[in-house]
Amino acid sequence: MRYRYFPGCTLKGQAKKMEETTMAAAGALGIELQELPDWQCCGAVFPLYEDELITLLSPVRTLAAAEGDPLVSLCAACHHVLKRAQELMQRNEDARSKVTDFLEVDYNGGGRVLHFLEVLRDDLGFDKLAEMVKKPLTGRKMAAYYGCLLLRPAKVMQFDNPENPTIMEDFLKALGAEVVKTPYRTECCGAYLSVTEENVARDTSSRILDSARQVGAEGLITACPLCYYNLENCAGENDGKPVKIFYFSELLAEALGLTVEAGSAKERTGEVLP
Amino acid sequence: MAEQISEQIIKVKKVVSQDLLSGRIDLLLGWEKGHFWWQSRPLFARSEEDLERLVWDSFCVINLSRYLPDELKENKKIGVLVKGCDARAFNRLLQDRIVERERVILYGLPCPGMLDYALLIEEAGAALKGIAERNGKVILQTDEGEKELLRDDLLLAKCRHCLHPDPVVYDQLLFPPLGDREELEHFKSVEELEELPADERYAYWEKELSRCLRCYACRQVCPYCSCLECFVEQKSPRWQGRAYQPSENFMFHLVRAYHGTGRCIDCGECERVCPVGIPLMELNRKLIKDINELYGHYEAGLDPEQEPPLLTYRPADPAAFSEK
Amino acid sequence: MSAVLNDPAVGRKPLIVAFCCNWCSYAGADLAGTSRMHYPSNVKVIRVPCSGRINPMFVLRAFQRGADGVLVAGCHPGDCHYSTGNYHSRRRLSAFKRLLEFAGFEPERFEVRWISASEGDKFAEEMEAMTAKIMALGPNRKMRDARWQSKSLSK
Amino acid sequence: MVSIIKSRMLEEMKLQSGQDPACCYQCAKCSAACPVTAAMDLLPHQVIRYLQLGLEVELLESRTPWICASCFTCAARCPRDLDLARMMEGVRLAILRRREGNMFGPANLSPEQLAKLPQQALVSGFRKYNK
Amino acid sequence: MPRTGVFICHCGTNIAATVDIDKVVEAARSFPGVVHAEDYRYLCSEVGQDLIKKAIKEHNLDRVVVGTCSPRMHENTFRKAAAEAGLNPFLLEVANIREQCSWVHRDIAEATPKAVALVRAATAKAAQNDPLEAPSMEVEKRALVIGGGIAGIQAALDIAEAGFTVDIVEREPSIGGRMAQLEKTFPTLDCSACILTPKMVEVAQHPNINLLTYSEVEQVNGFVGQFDVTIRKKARSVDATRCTGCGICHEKCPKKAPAEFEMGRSTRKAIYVPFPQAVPNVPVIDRQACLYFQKGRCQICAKECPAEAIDFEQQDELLERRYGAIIVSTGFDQMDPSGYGEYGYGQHPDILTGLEFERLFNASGPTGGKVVRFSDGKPPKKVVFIQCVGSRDKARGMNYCSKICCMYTAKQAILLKEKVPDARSYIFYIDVRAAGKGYEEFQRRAAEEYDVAYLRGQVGKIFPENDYLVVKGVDSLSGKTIEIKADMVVLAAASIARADAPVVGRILGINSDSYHFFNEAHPKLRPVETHTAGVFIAGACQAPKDIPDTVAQAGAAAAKTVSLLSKEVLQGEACTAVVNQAECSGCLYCEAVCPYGAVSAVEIEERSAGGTIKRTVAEVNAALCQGCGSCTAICRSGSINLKGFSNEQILAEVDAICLQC
Repeated sequence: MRYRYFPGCTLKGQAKKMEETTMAAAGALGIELQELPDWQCCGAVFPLYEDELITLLSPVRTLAAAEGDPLVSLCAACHHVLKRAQELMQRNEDARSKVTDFLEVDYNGGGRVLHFLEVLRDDLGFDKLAEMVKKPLTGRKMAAYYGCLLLRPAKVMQFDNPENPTIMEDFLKALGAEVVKTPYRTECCGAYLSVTEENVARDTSSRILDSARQVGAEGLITACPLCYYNLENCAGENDGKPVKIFYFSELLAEALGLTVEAGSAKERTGEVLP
Repeated sequence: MAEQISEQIIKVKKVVSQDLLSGRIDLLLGWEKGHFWWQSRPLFARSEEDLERLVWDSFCVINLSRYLPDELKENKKIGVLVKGCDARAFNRLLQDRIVERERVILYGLPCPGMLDYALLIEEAGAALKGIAERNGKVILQTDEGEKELLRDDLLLAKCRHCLHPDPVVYDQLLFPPLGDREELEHFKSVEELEELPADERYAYWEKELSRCLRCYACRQVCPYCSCLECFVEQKSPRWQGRAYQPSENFMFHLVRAYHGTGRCIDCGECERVCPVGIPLMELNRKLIKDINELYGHYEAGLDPEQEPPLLTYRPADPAAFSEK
Repeated sequence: MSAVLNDPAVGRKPLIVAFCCNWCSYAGADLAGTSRMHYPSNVKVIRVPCSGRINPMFVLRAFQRGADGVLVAGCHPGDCHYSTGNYHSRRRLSAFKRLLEFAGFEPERFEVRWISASEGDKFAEEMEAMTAKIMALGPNRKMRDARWQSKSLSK
Repeated sequence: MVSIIKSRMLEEMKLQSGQDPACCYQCAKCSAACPVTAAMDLLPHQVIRYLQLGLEVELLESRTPWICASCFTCAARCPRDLDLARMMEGVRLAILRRREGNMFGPANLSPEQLAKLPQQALVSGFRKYNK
Repeated sequence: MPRTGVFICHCGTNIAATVDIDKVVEAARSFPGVVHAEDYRYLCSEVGQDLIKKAIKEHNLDRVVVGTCSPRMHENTFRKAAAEAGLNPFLLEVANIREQCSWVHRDIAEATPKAVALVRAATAKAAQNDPLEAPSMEVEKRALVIGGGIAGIQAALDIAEAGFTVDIVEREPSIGGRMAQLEKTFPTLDCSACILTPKMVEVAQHPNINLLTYSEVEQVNGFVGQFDVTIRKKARSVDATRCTGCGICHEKCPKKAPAEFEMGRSTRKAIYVPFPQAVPNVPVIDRQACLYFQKGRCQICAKECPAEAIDFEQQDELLERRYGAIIVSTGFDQMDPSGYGEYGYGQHPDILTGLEFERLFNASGPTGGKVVRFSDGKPPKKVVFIQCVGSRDKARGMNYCSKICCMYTAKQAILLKEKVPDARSYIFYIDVRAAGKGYEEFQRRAAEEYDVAYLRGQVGKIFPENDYLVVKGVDSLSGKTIEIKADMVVLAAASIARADAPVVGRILGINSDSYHFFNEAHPKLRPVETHTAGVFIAGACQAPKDIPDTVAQAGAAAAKTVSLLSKEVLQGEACTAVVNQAECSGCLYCEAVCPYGAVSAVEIEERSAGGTIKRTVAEVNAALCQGCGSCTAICRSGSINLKGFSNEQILAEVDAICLQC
């Protein structure tokens, strides 16, 4: 299985861990992730105004660079932006011609845009994954935290049922973990409010952690560096047994019996800030 | 081909004369020579003597099934010699319920295709006295000697386009089948026309149709024109004006073609008999092509049991217009 | 007026003849009226029981007599008052539309639409749209019988 | 003083976000769903109400659009199929496009914060406040 | 040349304001065959009609053209008038110069010539009209009611009382429908069973009513006055003539299955009656559940039955019956709210739908009439009701208002208070819709006397915590977010069309709206008729409805049915197809496309050269033909034509309408 791979800025910085563990796991699973050459930051947010075309340039350039091959990313935000940009390109004739003309690329809105979890579920298959697990996470009480960007808007993301998603739980089950569900698993962590309204982000994040603790989770997995950061931020400070935050890929690598030392992944080839 | 078409006549005569004498049939529809050696016209044989005149050669192009409706009024049981196209025509008439299967004996003649006299004289160059045929070749006998050519190069247009040389229905197949033919570019001329801009296409048809004399020969030979009274002759309502002018010519030819939707057996007779050479089959083939594209492949005349496309529907049918 | 007579095609709005099925589309056209919507006055409706009633010869006749566009409108598939009429007309008129285009008519000249009794707005919009398209094409001379207008008016 | 005026913001919003506040019947599902209402001075459904009434000034002063984290929960639940996240963006842009320069940038953050925060947070954070 | 009279209506200013009437009249005078033309302010008025009648006689007109509103409006009015003046009504044509002219065009300079063209077309068509007679058909004096809920019950009783025979076909083992599931009814709070059960019994005992329970309609042929219906009487596996309804069988039956009547919230036996007051009180064996049918052993019911009524060999029966009219009253379903993830329905036993909650009050319900939680059997102290779950929601549910939820929720809140005095209800609503006699007062009573908290807003999240459910919502009026630790949550799930409504619609040939509710023929003036003559609708199969509306509509449908059945003969469709057999070549394509089987082959004798010959041609059964004309369009030689919309008429219209001036 061969895929074009878009890392995104954060995975070359704070979220190295997610990339390193994913790369190791992908190798073990026979999934080839080919990093796009000279990739650029996806823009981090999808422009919600149809006339905000400048911010579309970079994701569309990325989409075009995949040359119709399936395009995989790990960061929930990157995946969100790419997926929605693609949808806009398919829906909005005018925007497409403007952007593609400007970029002088030829992109018709085609190609699969996937999150790595979707690759595991749809292309590899969780049952297959379960077979390949070497060190099952037996007895580990794990909860999934989806956040917003992977699920919503469901019409576009088509990632899972936005109110009752199962993909991450199924993933955990495949790794042999004991799954517990927190009612806040699909609720926002506060996202970039941590930049300007840190206290708000703290509230939302600690609410999630509390509920995770209530259902007896020892760990929480996420697919988003920003969620990871926000949760991690207040993971310690809550009283009672702290809940540990993982990137889904960390547990994946672990269950596949891989030890990943930091700095193993190749240095970033792209440009981080737009 | 095992036997030359010219040699097959012996067997044909033998078979049909038996049936005629035994009274199995009251009348045999076959061909006899016309005024010229390159013409064959219908033969209505009721006796041994009549059968003397029976021929089966490379000019028996006339579709005999077309004569059945009238003849069946006078005769109880009729025998007909049918080529591929005659047989499909018979199925057409059968489906339109104007012939009864059990009153007709079909003698199937796998057809190598009929020769085009126009091509013969053109190729001959000099005055053409006659022809001979030898394993797939035709020898033109002119007053400047002989000239040998490939038979397939001398076929009528309708025969060059023929997909089913073998009769699809018969009581007795007189010779081994030749097998279906494949024509990759069956709809080529239609597609070329489709490419043109609307106005040019209109101009094309306006020019072609302007020659129409309204002799209705196309209708007379057509196996799908089975109406007792054609719309063009009706007085109430008056569908069709008499005048020879573009508007009325379009009216006639579009409606004639439309009446063949899902019914035209693609025999090409209309085009062959048109005295002014209007490419009528392009209209007919256009409809065949579209029906195939929209509602599934259908060849009229192959299987009388199969429901004609305009008599049925699927709720999920596509349309040639927006259904939003 | 006399100019019109000499060349009926010149100096007038395009004429659109709309055959509407009694149960859905004609009622839809009525609804456009009761809701006081507006559409061009060059649209003239002929009421038929069902789109399945439409004989392509009616359409050809309209073009002969001077129509610049012809519309056949019926109930949405599945809603036919006679249950299957529009399924049949879908096949017939699709084949016929393609034939017309093959004869050299612009696709916009002949249209088929499904318009329900509750879609007064759709009727008005379709009429606006069709008029605009045909305005752009200009008057239809194809198959027009030049004699008709003058003949029938000189009585 | 409520004045139901023809608001330029509203017109621009309808055009650029494809969302028409008039479609909202104020069921407040959005407010019920929103995870950050605690920090808002206007609840999400009130923002739409203000848009319906054309209360531009009040909206431009409201904190709510800046609290909105575009988590799209409101949009996912709206029974009228409206995308409130887009309308919030509309209000923000109405402000940003009226003023000179950016409202918030690296300058507003301490070196520690800059170091600590993930790039994703910085980029998206700045985007929210910049034209 | 015909003698045509043209009459132009001003319709007050409706037409006159945008159409220059005088110009139209003047133009009409120049049309071929027109011998008289005049105009009047309101032609549909008595005076207007008299004016037409008078003119017909004075000018002995043999054709009449009326330029006025849509023919769908007044064609019949004018045709009656013409008939009264001794003219065959079908010699009159209407030109629609209001709906399709004066109302859709602003400019008098545009509307006037168009009106002229429309009148000219109608005149040209009229010239081609022939006098027509509608065929008359016998009426089978027997009605069929499909669905035995309160609508069907009421309709059947009314028809039976009028002296006609009625068959009720009910799919379930008992009649009663949704109303039988209810405890009490708003706004009077009288017990549902107390008012329904007597009617059910009356149905069972009425000499004019035949009850076909556990049966379904499979096929409907024919037409108004003579519907031929095939009914499948499903095998009950119990001989109704022997069964005494003693109940031993289901008492002893060892096999349990989820109870449909309780929405699966409790169980019933494999042999069962759905509820104690069932009519008929004859059990059925659910062959999917029954041990004998599944595993070939058991037969306890048979052993125990004192009346030896158990019949394992019983087969489905197919009944063929003819009816003059049909009433469709197939009712509604409640939407499954599990699509609304934030409410967690289906994931927690104490999150219920309105109907499920209703059953808690019922003595024969899953909790034996105790209002307690499914989770721990404790009575709920705090109950949150959520309105518009799937209603008024075009994104995830139905765009329409389900109409009954506001009221039954108020009712349930009141009932709760009565059963559990220290309980409190919280109702999240968008708008309270209490239009109806005594409704507003009732809803206010809930709020004022029963201490029900009405919260205008919605709920964003429900999740279990400890032994309660956390409900997070908002009150839009105060602008405050609200969190309630509730013991139970009740979702007012949308009322939706029956899942198989489209199938039923197809069988009956009636059409539905986009939600699969059956369509009435006219939203205001023909609310119980359908577009198919002789088929009427009643109750929630047409749209969500409360009981009073349903009963009223059932009565109306019954009245329509009775008036139809009391006719000896019906006037059929006058505009039917007719074959010119001399021209017909007998290909019978017309037969293939006829939706009503009205065309058939017939052999005729014909003189030809050699004496007479036999020929097969098409023939139309005018009683079956509904006049769609599909046959005429497939006929190449135009040998089959449609009266009233003949080839001649339509071509004349086309010719005339195309004239530019």
